[in-house]
Amino acid sequence: MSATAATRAPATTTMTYREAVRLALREELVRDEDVFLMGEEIGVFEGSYKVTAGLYRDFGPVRVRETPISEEGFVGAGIGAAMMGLRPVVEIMTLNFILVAMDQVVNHAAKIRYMFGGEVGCPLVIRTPNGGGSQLTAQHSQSFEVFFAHTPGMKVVAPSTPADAHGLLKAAIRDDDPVLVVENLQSYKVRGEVPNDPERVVEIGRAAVTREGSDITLVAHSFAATRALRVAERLKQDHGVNAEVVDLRSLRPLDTETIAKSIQKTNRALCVDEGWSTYGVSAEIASRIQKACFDDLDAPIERVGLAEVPMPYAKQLERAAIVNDDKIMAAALSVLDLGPSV
Amino acid sequence: MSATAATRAPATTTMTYREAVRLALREELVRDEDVFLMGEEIGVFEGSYKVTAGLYRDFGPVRVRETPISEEGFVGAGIGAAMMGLRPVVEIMTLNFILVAMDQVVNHAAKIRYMFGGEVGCPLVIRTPNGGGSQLTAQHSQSFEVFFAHTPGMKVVAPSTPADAHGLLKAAIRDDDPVLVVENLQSYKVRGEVPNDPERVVEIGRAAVTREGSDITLVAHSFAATRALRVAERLKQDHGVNAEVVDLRSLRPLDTETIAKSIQKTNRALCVDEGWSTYGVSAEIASRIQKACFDDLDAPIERVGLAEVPMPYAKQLERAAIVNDDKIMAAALSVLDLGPSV
Amino acid sequence: MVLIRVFEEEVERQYKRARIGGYCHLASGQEGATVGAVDPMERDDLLFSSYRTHGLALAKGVDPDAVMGELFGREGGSAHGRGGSMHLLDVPHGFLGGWGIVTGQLPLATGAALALTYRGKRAAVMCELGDAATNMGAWHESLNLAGIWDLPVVFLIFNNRYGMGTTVEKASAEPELYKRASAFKMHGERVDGQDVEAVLEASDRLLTRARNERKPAVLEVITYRYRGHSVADAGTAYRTQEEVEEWRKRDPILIYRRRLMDERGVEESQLRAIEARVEQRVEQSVIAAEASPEPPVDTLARHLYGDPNSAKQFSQMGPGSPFGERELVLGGLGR
Amino acid sequence: MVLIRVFEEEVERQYKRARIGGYCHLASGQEGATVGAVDPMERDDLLFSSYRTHGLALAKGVDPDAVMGELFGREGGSAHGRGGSMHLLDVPHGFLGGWGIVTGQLPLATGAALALTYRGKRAAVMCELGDAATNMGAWHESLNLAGIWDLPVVFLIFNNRYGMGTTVEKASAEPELYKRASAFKMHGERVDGQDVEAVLEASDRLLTRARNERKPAVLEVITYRYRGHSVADAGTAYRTQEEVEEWRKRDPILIYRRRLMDERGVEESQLRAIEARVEQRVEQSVIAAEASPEPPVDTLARHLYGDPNSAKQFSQMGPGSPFGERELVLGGLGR
Ligand SMILES: Cc1ncc(C[n+]2csc(CCOP(=O)(O)OP(=O)(O)O)c2C)c(N)n1
Ligand SMILES: Cc1ncc(C[n+]2csc(CCOP(=O)(O)OP(=O)(O)O)c2C)c(N)n1
Ligand SMILES: [Mg+2]
Ligand SMILES: [Mg+2]
Repeated sequence: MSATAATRAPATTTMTYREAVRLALREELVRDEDVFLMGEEIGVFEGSYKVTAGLYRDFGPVRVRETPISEEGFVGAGIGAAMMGLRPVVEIMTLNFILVAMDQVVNHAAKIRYMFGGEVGCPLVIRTPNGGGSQLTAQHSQSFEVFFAHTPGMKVVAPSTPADAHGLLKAAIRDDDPVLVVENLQSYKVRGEVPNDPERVVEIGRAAVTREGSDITLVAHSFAATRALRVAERLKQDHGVNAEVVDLRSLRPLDTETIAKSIQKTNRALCVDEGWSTYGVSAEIASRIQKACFDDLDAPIERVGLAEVPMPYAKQLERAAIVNDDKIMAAALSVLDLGPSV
Repeated sequence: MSATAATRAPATTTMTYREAVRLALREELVRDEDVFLMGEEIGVFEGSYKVTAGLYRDFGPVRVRETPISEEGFVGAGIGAAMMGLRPVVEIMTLNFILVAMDQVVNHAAKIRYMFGGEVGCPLVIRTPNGGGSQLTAQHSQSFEVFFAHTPGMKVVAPSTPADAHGLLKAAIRDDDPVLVVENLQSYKVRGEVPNDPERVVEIGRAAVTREGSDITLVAHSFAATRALRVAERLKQDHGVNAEVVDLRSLRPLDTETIAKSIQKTNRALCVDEGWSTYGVSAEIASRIQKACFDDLDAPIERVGLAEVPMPYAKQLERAAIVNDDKIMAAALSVLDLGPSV
Repeated sequence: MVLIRVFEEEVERQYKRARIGGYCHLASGQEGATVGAVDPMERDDLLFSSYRTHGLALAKGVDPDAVMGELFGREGGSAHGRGGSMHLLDVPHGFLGGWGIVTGQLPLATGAALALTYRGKRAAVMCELGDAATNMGAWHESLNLAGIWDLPVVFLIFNNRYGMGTTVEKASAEPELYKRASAFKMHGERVDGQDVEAVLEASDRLLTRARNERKPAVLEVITYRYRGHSVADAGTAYRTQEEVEEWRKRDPILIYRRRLMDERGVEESQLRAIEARVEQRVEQSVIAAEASPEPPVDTLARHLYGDPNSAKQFSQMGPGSPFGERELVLGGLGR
Repeated sequence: MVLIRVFEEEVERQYKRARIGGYCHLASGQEGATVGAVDPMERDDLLFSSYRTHGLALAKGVDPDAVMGELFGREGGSAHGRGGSMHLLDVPHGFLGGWGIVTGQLPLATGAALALTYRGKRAAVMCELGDAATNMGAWHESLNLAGIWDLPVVFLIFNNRYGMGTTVEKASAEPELYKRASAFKMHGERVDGQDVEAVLEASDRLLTRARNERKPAVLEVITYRYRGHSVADAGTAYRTQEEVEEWRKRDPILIYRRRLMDERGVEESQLRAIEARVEQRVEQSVIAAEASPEPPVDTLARHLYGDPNSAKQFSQMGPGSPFGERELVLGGLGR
């Protein structure tokens, strides 16, 4: 009976991105005594975006440590604890606030192991949501994860699906190096299937081809990868175009091999980024593609991102600034020589 | 007599980059009562790198304000003073230390005018040297000016010659927006001609073709532009190659027009950067070139930069990490199909 | 006080009707602290605040139409619809903004005070912050600079007992926050924020001292917010309903109203009249906001840079620029 | 103390001979503060320091060969030649580094103390910083966290009167730095750093208190550096020769030497013997450093990442990578 019941148990569970992150945290807290959470309002308040709901109740104030507003202090404390062999998972309420802790991340976490010749490590995880689109304005809508992707010594992942949010966060927690896990405010609501396997991790440094296609490759990460999939469907319906979508998942390391393979097949590329394009993630992608696929490209690599302004408040201005599906669509058509290049 | 003497007066003066910066500061302090300097050790100590030598003596503690070690505090104070219409010129001892003030620069200085609908501005200048090469190790050898070039609302310049250091700093001080002026520890020793004209400024947003050539374009900024010129001469002597050198001078705005014109002529491009290449300045340059010059390129755009590690201490390791002339030479030859691509 | 109370009640209604979006932090319960602190400010005095900014802006004399207009995201707003609830600003009235990064406004306020002394002006800066903001490094650096440079700035702590859901006792090793001024040999004191006149007396004294003697100070005002941290927070997870009720009994408007009637012989009718005018004024601000135009989409890049040469400086950035940028921004800078 | 003095004299000689490069901060004059503070530390206690780190490392028991080796940039160095003078480290001896960003080590030390309590260890952390470092925000945040979380950490201020060329009075609104602990309801005290035994007594007491009662504290040690801020600074622009001479009269080694001979009946010959051994030890460290191999250039990427999967994680990053990166780094991670 129980055996058959077991075999009948579903292989996956449908849940939101938010729930997937929460599940990963819960599983790792159970698995490893050295794992603990730190951050503002992650306890009684259950997280500003409710990601840690229930964890404080179940694991208590030592494993789920509430902090004052002192990002520089508690990110640094996480680094110090990690040097001692613990595995702190620090939540920064939103990416915007990590700027006050920038020195601890870039000048300390990222440098420690190398600077001391490998004599000490820093198995730290910082998880934080980026993104805009809810009229949160200039100081609360940014996606500058590129700052950390630029920094040797860091690893940076940015999942777009619940399954990857779950598997990559677990991989990050088990990794012996500092990993920034970039979540996204819009992605928290995204639903998807997550395998029922607390031992499953998603390998860091591997992009995913989330849609097969032959005519153009859309390269994106975080919530932009979700948008890219939607636009790919529209391209099929409205224009009979078969777009392939590469979800980067990891920014450092960057899986250029998977990107290049795709473009060698499609010969056209569009990089989509929720953040600013100029000196942004898509700049690196485009410059690697042009080198790796120089003879394969039928058209220049195009990039589309957030308008190069601080995020404005007024709804229609914000809508004009962010990377919406229409903009991605138009950019894709221009790469395909099916539309004007703006 | 005096008239003839006047006519006989030289049009330029030879000086070091360091002296050119000092002269620009002195001239602007004289020109505008609202200009004042702030920073650590810029007074009695005359600057950690002696850039402000003599200014404290001549202008006193109000115009040349010594600060405690509180970058976040005094950079923010500079922003607040700039909002009131003053023109603070804040020195950060080296770029590495700006990380503790990152929030004030990225979330405040860069956002203020737009976020408040143009009702208030921020005519602030932050000047600071970047770069490595003197065994200063991981926390003191960085060149991440790309962080600021990525940020809308900022302007970023990075002169390589005494004349540009003088003219661009003066333009920055007179500009109504926040400008980061990136100097360089190696450049301070560089000598050159500076026009004897306190009214001369160098326009922000204009790259300079510092050497005409027909076979390949070397694109660089800051001290890398000086290296590029040296390598261009070697390319001529050792290989008969005529290299053109484009000194960016300004990273935001970025003068893509001048870069593109050059490559439409040479059909080959190498981007040189003292900083890390990955997600760095050269990524943006390369991705714009591939789009603007898609049909002009005879070879993939190559990039050469600092090895993707924190700066090591041991002399020979550091030498292996930094962008030296030999590396630039080898990279150029590979772009010219005259050498192996590594 | 009544204007602020009524205004914010209207703001909450409009938020529910989705005419206002984004983060929105209400301060009902803190009107005594707000009015008491700001009332003694002279026109040349400068006020900086956190994101909980509606009441402070109104108290400093910002036109309710401009505040409501900003919340509606209209050109008539104090930031022409670019800033929203957290980023009100009115330079002519000496209101130097609404800021969203906790403690981010402190270094700025310190710099503004430096500018006043640089120009030899006899004026002071008041900088509001929350209790939890005193745990940030920028607090320490700003007060130290104000101390060594003798700057005319009053750091005004609105201690409403919580930073989101975290109590002062949990977050601050020294919960008597005004005592933290001692780390800078700076004067600090604490006052009851529900008694508007008590706050007014202290604020007036410290502002005068700042103007005349160029001495910074810390003024901690004990108060309470009835609503959640923002409209998104019910405000129930971390405190009891009883606690909220207890504080409502010490409502600053109630207390002052009683005092006016019992001790100052003010007639109920007079107060009613004021309230009626206030309600009218608030209604009018909604009408004005509705009447104000939305910022045209083609002005997206406007206000990014202010230097007259900016358009020229960026004019050669076009080639190879990412999709949509050239028209949107490079073009926009010209306007 | 003598070992540190002699060792640093040798370091300066080797620096002049260009066998040592980069920034190099000497601490002669501070030996009493250093030895007095570190001597009471137990092996499980952890020491963090700023960039002025040679003496502290030696006092915590780091092998002089490993220190000199690091300064020479050799594989035998405590950081295998990657860190240099500012970045010494020895985990087995509980020396958690030499750090270059002013006050950057404070949050780390706080986190190490948190780890000790998390693991229920009966040990304490000592974190050295300079007088000028108390003006940084990280100081405030670290002490506040140590205070609310009851962490076993002693913040050790080496007040040598100057931050580069800036006096304490000019930089700190409260120049009696130990008093700044009051902003966190934390114990703070000041001691004469030229009297090694006075420092030792205070340090022992506060470390014991930290271990047994989980109570953080601030220990300010008044001392002086004879040399410039670093070997690049003559140290003359901001202070008089007389001042330096005055302090030399209170040299910690001199004072202790006299006390041993006058009060403890120690023979001059005994001290001479010690000094002779010390000089031998220092000479030997130079010989050891010279004998140690230089890090091979092809190990440039070694130690960048520590996770065993790192090479695999980066293995697909090759295509299109910038000139020289593939071999140099992607390859190097394998090693
Ligand atoms: C640096 C930073 N960290 C976190 C936040 C998110 N946040 C906004 S308000 C707030 C609580 C502030 O509480 P307090 O200072 O007491 O002010 P109050 O909201 O009570 O008026 C937090 C954590 C932020 N805006 N900035
Ligand atoms: C954030 C930061 N700003 C500036 C510097 C440059 N700097 C290095 S040491 C120093 C002075 C520190 O003085 P103090 O804290 O008294 O320590 P001491 O050198 O006297 O031992 C400065 C300004 C730095 N390393 N980090
Ligand atoms: Mg509060
Ligand atoms: Mg000192």
